[in-house]
Amino acid sequence: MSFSISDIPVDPTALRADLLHEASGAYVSFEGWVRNHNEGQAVEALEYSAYKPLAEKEGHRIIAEAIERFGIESAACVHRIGPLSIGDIAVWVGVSSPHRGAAFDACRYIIDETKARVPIWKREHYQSGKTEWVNCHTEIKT
Amino acid sequence: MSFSISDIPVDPTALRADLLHEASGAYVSFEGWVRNHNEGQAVEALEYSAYKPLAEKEGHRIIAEAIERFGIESAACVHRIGPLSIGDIAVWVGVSSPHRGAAFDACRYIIDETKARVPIWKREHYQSGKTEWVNCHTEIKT
Amino acid sequence: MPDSGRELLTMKFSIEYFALLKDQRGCSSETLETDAATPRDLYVQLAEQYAFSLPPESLKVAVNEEFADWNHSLNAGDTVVFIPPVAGG
Amino acid sequence: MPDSGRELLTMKFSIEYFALLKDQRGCSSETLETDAATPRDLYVQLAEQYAFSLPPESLKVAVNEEFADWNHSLNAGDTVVFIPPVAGG
Repeated sequence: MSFSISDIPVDPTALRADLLHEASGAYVSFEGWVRNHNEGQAVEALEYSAYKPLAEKEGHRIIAEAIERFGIESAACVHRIGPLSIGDIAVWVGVSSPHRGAAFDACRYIIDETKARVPIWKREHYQSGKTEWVNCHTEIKT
Repeated sequence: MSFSISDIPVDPTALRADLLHEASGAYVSFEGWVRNHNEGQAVEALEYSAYKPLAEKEGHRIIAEAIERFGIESAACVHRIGPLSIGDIAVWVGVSSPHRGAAFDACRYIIDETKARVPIWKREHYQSGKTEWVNCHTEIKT
Repeated sequence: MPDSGRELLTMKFSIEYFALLKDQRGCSSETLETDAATPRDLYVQLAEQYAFSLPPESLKVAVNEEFADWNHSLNAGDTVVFIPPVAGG
Repeated sequence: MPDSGRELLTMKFSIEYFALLKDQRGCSSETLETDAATPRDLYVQLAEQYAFSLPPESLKVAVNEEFADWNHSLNAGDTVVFIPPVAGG
């Protein structure tokens, strides 16, 4: 069980190897890739930043909740920070479990909760030259 | 879009690379690993066999259904045949999609339908020395 | 053996065996001539001859590499495969 | 500036800024002495001073590396972080 914030590229092959267990029959992984567009705008690059100590604490809580709730064998999540390019892995989640239903449900829970609760922010750089902190623009009251 | 029956080890890294698309932000994969037990019996090894032409036809239909139904970008599935050992990948499914909900749903659909519909059989070799075609024993009427 | 009173209408079929049926038949494929008109007739004959343990309701059937109905009318030269309960994944 | 009529009860806090708040503040952390008794008081003061565009109801707040209530009673030396809408994944 682990959750980490990483400023180096995510290596799914190595992370997957840590979840191998002889008793587990099912492995589900999720990767969030940097897309070349978002809500109609062409994205050239982006960066993530995090409030690392709280992000890792909240992430550990999410993993613990998933293990408790779905009865999975083990799970891990890594979220990148720093500048990323199109196609880079922004976030990776892996779950191993005796049964596939629990593995799917837990993997989805972890990514959904991570996106909702973990203090990580994304700034997108558009082809137009503009940059924007995602989710912060529409909140402005003027 | 592809479904194949393979008599050589599954390479998730290579298969994943084929699903990378600049427009896709979500990737979900499933792996079924050979477990060291099944329904209380210690499993030493197992083998899969398939009725290959029909298995690949039915598998292609499942992939096409998933693309149609969930609006994903692309998907693939590979199922091993031949002798396998504990920890080997028996089946791999990968899905890429603009959105993660569709990727999870499609991945689960493909593995569920593959297990239910594709003519592939599993013989387990137990530590007791016995072997058994899974799902065939309980069907016997005597 | 099939009822010899109906030997007038016989056809040749290819049959492939998989998994438990292959073990119980002792071979993976054969060609045979029979008066069976449907997959159901054919399975009943073979099950009796080789003591197949799987009841037909636990099987599916494929004709010429496509799933088919048990009451499908067979044609001479068809390849018939009886599909034991699957266990992929 | 804070109301100088309440300057009797001031405390020092460390504040860290992230994302849009860091850009709008122009620095990533600072220590300041203020009469704010709760994170809500503190954000109102800072938002006015630095023209933060995010309303407090869009933020969460953390005190000493744990999520906290907006009405939490601050202690001298606390580290306070205002958390803009997150966008991980």
